[in-house]
Amino acid sequence: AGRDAINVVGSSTVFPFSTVVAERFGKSTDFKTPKIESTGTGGGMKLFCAGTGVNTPDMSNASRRMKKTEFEMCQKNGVTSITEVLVGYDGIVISNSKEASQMSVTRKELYLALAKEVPAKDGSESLIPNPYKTWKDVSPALPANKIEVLGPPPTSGTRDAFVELVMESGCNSFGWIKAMKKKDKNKYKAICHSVREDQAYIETGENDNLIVQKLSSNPKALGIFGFSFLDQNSDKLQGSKVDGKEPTFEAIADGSYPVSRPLYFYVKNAHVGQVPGIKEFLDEFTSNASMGDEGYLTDKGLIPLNKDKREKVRADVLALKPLQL
Amino acid sequence: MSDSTQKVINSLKKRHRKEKVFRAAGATAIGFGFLLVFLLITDIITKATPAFKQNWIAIEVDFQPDLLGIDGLDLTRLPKGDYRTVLRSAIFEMMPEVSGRRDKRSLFGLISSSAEFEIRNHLVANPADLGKKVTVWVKVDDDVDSYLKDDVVVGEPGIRISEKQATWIKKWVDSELIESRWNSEFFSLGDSREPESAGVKGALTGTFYTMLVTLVLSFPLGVAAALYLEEFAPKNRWTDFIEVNINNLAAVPSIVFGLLGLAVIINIFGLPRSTPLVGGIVLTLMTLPTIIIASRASIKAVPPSIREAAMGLGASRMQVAFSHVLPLAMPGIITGTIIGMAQALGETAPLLMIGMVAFIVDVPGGITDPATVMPVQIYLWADSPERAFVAKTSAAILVLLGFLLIMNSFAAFMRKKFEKRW
Amino acid sequence: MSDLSITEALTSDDIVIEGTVGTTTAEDAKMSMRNVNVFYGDKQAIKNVSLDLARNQVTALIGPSGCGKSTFLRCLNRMNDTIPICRVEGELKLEEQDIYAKKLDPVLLRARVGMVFQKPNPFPKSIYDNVAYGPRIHGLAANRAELDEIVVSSLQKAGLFGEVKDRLDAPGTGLSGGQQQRLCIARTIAVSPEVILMDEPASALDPIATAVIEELIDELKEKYTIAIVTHSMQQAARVSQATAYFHMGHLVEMGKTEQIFTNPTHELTENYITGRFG
Amino acid sequence: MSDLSITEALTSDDIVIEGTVGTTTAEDAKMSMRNVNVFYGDKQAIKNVSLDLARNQVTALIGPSGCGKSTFLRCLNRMNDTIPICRVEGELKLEEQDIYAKKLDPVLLRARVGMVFQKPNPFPKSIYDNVAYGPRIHGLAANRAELDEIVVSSLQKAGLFGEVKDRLDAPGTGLSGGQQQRLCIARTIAVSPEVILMDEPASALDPIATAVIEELIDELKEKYTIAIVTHSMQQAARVSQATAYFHMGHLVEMGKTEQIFTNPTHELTENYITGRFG
Amino acid sequence: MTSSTLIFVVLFLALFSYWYGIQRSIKVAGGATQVKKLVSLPRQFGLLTAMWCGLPALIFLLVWTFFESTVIEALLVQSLSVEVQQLDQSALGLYLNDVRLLSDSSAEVLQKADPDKVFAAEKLLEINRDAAWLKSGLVLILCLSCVAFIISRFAVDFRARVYLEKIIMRVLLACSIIAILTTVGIVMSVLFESIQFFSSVPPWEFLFGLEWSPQMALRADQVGSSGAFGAVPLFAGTILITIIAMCMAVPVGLMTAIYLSQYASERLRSYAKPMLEVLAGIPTVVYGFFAALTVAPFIRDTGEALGLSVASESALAAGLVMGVMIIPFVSSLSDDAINAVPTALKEGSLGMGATQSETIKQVLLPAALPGIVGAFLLAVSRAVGETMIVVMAAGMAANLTANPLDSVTTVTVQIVKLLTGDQEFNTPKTLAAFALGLMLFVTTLALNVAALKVVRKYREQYD
Ligand SMILES: Nc1ncnc2c1ncn2[C@@H]1O[C@H](COP(=O)(O)OP(=O)(O)OP(=O)(O)O)[C@@H](O)[C@H]1O
Ligand SMILES: Nc1ncnc2c1ncn2[C@@H]1O[C@H](COP(=O)(O)OP(=O)(O)OP(=O)(O)O)[C@@H](O)[C@H]1O
Ligand SMILES: [Mg+2]
Ligand SMILES: [Mg+2]
Ligand SMILES: O=P([O-])([O-])[O-]
Repeated sequence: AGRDAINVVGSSTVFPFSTVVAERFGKSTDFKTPKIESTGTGGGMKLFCAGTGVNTPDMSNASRRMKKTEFEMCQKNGVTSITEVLVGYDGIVISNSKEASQMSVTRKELYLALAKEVPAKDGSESLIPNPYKTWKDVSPALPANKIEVLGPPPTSGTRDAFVELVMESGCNSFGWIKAMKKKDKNKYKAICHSVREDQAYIETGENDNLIVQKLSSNPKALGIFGFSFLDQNSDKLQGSKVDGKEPTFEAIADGSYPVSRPLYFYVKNAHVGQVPGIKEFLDEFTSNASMGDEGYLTDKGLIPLNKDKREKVRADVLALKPLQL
Repeated sequence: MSDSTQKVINSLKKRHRKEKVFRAAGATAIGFGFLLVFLLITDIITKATPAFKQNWIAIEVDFQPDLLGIDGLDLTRLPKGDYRTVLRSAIFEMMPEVSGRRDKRSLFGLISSSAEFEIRNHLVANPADLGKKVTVWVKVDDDVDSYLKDDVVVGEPGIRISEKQATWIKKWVDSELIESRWNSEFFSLGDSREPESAGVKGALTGTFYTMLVTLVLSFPLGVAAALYLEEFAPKNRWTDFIEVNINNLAAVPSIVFGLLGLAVIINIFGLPRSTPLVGGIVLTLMTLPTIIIASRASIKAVPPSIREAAMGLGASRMQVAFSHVLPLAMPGIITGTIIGMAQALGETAPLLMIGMVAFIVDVPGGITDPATVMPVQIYLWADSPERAFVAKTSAAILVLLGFLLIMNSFAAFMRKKFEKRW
Repeated sequence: MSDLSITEALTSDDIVIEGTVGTTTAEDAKMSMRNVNVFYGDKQAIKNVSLDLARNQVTALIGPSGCGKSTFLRCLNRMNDTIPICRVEGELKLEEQDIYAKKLDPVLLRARVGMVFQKPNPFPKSIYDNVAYGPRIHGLAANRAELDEIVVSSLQKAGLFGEVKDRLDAPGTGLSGGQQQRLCIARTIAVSPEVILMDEPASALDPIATAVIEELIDELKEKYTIAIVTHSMQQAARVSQATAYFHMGHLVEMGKTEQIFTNPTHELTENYITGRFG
Repeated sequence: MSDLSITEALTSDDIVIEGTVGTTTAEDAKMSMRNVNVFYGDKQAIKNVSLDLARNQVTALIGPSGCGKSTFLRCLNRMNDTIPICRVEGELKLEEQDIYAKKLDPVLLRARVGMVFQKPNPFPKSIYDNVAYGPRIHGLAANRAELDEIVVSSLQKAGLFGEVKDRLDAPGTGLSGGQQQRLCIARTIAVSPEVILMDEPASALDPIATAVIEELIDELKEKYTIAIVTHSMQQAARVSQATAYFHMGHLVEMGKTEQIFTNPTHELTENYITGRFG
Repeated sequence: MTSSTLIFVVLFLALFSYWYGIQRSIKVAGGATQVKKLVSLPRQFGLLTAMWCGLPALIFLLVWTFFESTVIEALLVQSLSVEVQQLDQSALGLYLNDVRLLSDSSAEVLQKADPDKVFAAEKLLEINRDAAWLKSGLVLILCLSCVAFIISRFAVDFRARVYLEKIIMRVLLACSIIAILTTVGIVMSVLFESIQFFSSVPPWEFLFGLEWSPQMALRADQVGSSGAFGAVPLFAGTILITIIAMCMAVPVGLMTAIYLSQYASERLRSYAKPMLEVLAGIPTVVYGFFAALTVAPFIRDTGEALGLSVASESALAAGLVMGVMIIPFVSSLSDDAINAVPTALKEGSLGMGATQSETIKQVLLPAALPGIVGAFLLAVSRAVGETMIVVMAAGMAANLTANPLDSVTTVTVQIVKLLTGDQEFNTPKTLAAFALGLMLFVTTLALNVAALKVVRKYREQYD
């Protein structure tokens, strides 16, 4: 028999949301419940862009926008028409155990604490290997704890978002580096996006729950992960203030908390109408009941789009408007 | 007393001390092993117990055709009704004092999101209830469930039940609308994103099929290969080389087998991704060395005199191998199989590569249906944000261990049968 | 310690043994061996031995411990194949058939040339199954009743039946030493091979059991050809028609049993025979 | 088949054996056993046997195969402990010491009461290590030279040294049957036990080697107490001072060897002795 | 008939042929009383017939199943419109998938569907039906003709056993070849990718470099790390963790085996062994959590209480937990090996007045050496190749240290890290995973060769 269920691959961050939709979709329609694999955003994109056909996935979840390179790879492999679905937002939180005191950091401090190379302390326009051992070294206001941050590896979309939103903006607080962006983009990126490789930043696989649990057993460490994990574990963990803002549902939704990123998924238009149920699945996903302000996805920690945006997304998606990058 | 007896006596004290120490070391080792098993299992059991109970709530549902959007005649439309609205109105009717959008929303949040499907199933099963008002039991939300299970103080940070919700729940409990039941659905449902509706049936079935494929492939293959290499193959550099290589295979990180599975079994042979068939084949590759190594060792241990005796009677090498060597080597072969299968049963890494780390709700019906297996299910649940999955994870581990125990005790029974000392 | 020096004299290297005294050929040879050399690794255990086993006759192989009797016997049904370091050279024939020929099936050979080993090696199976094993694989019994009959009669012939008749399904490894030895004899005769090689079949047996076995051998030789290794001169004298005396891998003397025992030609044989104690 | 019926008569159940003829006690008993019963599961292998082993004397245990000689012998140094289904009852003493007493140390017992098993069981080690094993574990040699000496002299006494002197580090399992048997004897005497139990020590030996062993036994009895199981009446007559005749688990008759062989009292003993062949 | 029913039919036929072969052979012999005339046993005739009946048919089925879908697809496409034929590969695949789904669906759905596709679906059903008939027919004919052929050769002196054994031998050989091919396959694939890797990273840098930082950019617009591929720290880490694991597993496992096989009562043994084997089957994810969340913090806190500086992801924690997992590998396999040593040897030693432990140490263990070394190797291999535990509990950063309290990373962790999220083998980053795999392979190869030598040298062949 042929393939009768939708196949989805991609981000582990979007996985919890897309599975909820899939489950309801399976229960409330005659279609089979879609099969959703958690491969990480990058891995998902590779599978997704490998071509069209029954053996390739129909959709790919992503915790960041599709990159131009990926888009080109898709085009090259015959995945020419892609629909992009913006699902909502996810806050990235920096949190620690409740046993420790709540941290309040700025993005600049985070950059200084985690970058591989940082501007020299004397203020000259040169870079030195990151000398900071404790938070106090970074800023006297911070505690004298060893810098120990558990975070995602480069394969993860969370890492990409963190690097762009936190590190880069922290980087930009140094004028001379910011100025470099125009002159030598690659060098700029190398400075701002490189995370230190000594013990201070500990890559902890793609397993956010493990980070959560490691944090509760190690009060001195900080962890980087999606808001929903903090939401579910608020008895054990607390989010650090970033630039003075607490990571709350509201703060992320209204954009005042600075570190949040959009979540997407991508659909292969060539499969619509061939693999049964794709249209209906899109309909369900973008419906008010799921993505809306009070939709069931918000129960799972998704920060919803505002109404106008949502309606526009829904209209575009149902029309299968091809993505242009 | 002779001279040497005296010497023996002189040496005895020390030797007996050594003997005692040695024996005690053995007892300690085994005690330590037991302790570990005991600790691990009690830890898992304590964590798992909440998962075996589930709170249900009785709701008076009014199946009005117009609310459902069904006209009473076409029963085939029953499953398509708007049960969410019906459910909402039933709950709000139950708690007339709740008003305001926010409060209503948080009230509705106390019921499992699977409830609307439960009442739908009820109506589909009892079409006669259309238009009537009946009591239907539905599950409460996982947050409520954990709130009811752990006695915690509302208002404490992290308790995901607000004080208002707590008073509503208290009202339900007081009026005995809530009932804690044995969570049989844990064994009869597939995966779900709602902890209260998540079950292990899908993963367990997947594990069963995967293990079946693994056993059916790896046991005969492994034993046959071991038998051939040990009893029939000429003993030369080549066989040495092969032996060393097979031994070596045991050290290949399991994820590499996953890669091979991906590259060869899925990409070249085109077998379907995420299926027990592919999973079983990949795990076979992983188990095979274990079985071969153990089998070869125990075939080697069969004393040559037994072989000679049989050969002297005119038994062919094949007959010697099958009627003497194999039965005598069987305990060791079974041990290898037990260990190899146990390892396969608990393995996750190679399955990551072949798409078995997936959200699959439907219970697989065969070896070519998409499926996950228990360790993957455990892995996925362990990585879910919902707190209630912690208990589910442990419960799933327990189920897996149960599966393992059943599998092992059968094998251990077989091993016992073959065991002989001579 | 006079006898110690005898042994040492017998085993020391400076005795040169050349050729064989007496006749090694038989008129009606069932098996005939020519220039057999056997090596365990570098060590040569059989040195250029030639002898015939005459049809329907019992040939006794005698000689001091370690002289190569077992080794020679094991060549005759290619049991030495199982010892990796063992190498056999020479011409060995069973009724004109080269038994070391490539195309020869050792399985068939062993079914025709049965063997009772020096150390009793019962299978870790029941007594019944031990004896029934051969007949089963060779299909000697058409049905269970026939098989039962073979088992019972073999056990009876080996003089074991009386002792084990009520525990035929007890393990063969739980028998006494002598019982195990008789079990192995029963097991071998159950397949009625054409040639029977017996390596000290009565070493663990009491006189009465020995008598039973000797009588069995006597009876068997009517139909079969038999080679027997024994340390008992009396036994050799009683059961065999021809005797071969081995010494340090050499076949020193061979001839009619009477002649060997009454009138040995070679000095070594005479020393061995007359120094008799058994 | 007249002899077959003899065996069957001997093993059939309707012969009733009551008590023991002759004396089972010795004036100067090194070991004394009273009312010993041994069971393998339900099967009784030794029935109410009482006998003494006199100091510095060789006691021969004779009797038909399967009558319980090995079983009885194995009781004397508690080797039967290793057989799970085996149960020993009765009073067994080594110099007034109950050898089945809880507090008795079987290790010391076995060092004092050594054993040569019926089936040669060399360790899969070198010949040297086989013999050195006992002295090593018991710490009998102070240094390597002493150990070498023990090994060489034990091998010499067992009449094996000449044959193996140039391959002391070859594996003991690669020896011929008779060589293995002598190796096991050498291994046992290397620890100089006070009592030596020998279960058919010469069954696989040629007359000359047998003579060496018998001479050894004769020599050993000067210092040690010896029990020997044998199937050869001649051997029993030659080496032993006392003889015990076992039959189907019963001790039928015991007495001075001369008396037993010349003038047995019990009919069964007489049947056995006179039906002699060995 | 579907393939699975067909398999059952073939198996049933084989069973029947077994019986039939026996009957025929008896007949050939001239009746039940004459069977002794046969050179081989009736049972062997039966088995031979069954093999001839079953094996070719099953092989045929396997081949058929392998090619079926491709052939059917080709046939189907031929009968469809030109437009469809001209679709490209993947579009055609999707089109056919839909057709396939249609062919399974109800009339109601068909009514609404595209008539071209409905036509195709009907065509497909037809082809499928024909194929099923053809397949069943061919299989049955194959069974029958093979049986007929082999039966026709039956004679009194037909050496059924020899033929049977030849077939079994081939089957055994085939099985070993599969096992060997897997090995070769894995070695080859690892080797090829490694060669590719070494063409961009010099081997000496990989082998002797002290810095490991392979997370190069995944895409052109990403910034990764420097791309240093010095694998020494990884091997040091792997060795450290393996040693810790073995320090845990070998004493406990071996002593357990000894206790179970020599001291424990039969009853204890029959319970304890399967009980401990549970340890091998606990999902490694669970061990991973246990190591990361229970053992590691415990070690860190204890260490800190003692004034030691302990990393949160200490090698000790991962190693110990891994050791627990492999205990049964050592204990169960060694137990079997010790148990296989004949009692006569044990008696020989005890009879000399050796204590139980002396007997064990000096007689039983050396005699059981090959089995024990095998168990030991398997355990090491498992420790070296284990992934999940170290991914969760060991560090990710490549430290070069011998301090078990420090954090180290292992080869497997890095392999996982290199491969997740990116499975295209074209960058040094992903290829490095294979080079690591190869190195792992070479190291354990050396270990195995050494072990083989040791066993050869010290092996004590008992009898
Ligand atoms: N391990 C055992 N399990 C069960 N029965 C046994 C076992 N060992 C011996 N027997 C039985 O006990 C009886 C006495 O055996 P034992 O070995 O003592 O005889 P034996 O006098 O030494 O005979 P032989 O001269 O043949 O060695 C025999 O019937 C034998 O079958
Ligand atoms: N497997 C073996 N490996 C090496 N040497 C061996 C092996 N088997 C026997 N030998 C040696 O070969 C020689 C002849 O041994 P064989 O067993 O034929 O002697 P035998 O005449 O049967 O002696 P016995 O009467 O003691 O049984 C002996 O020196 C023996 O040590
Ligand atoms: Mg011999
Ligand atoms: Mg005995
Ligand atoms: O799985 P990710 O969302 O982190 O790519």
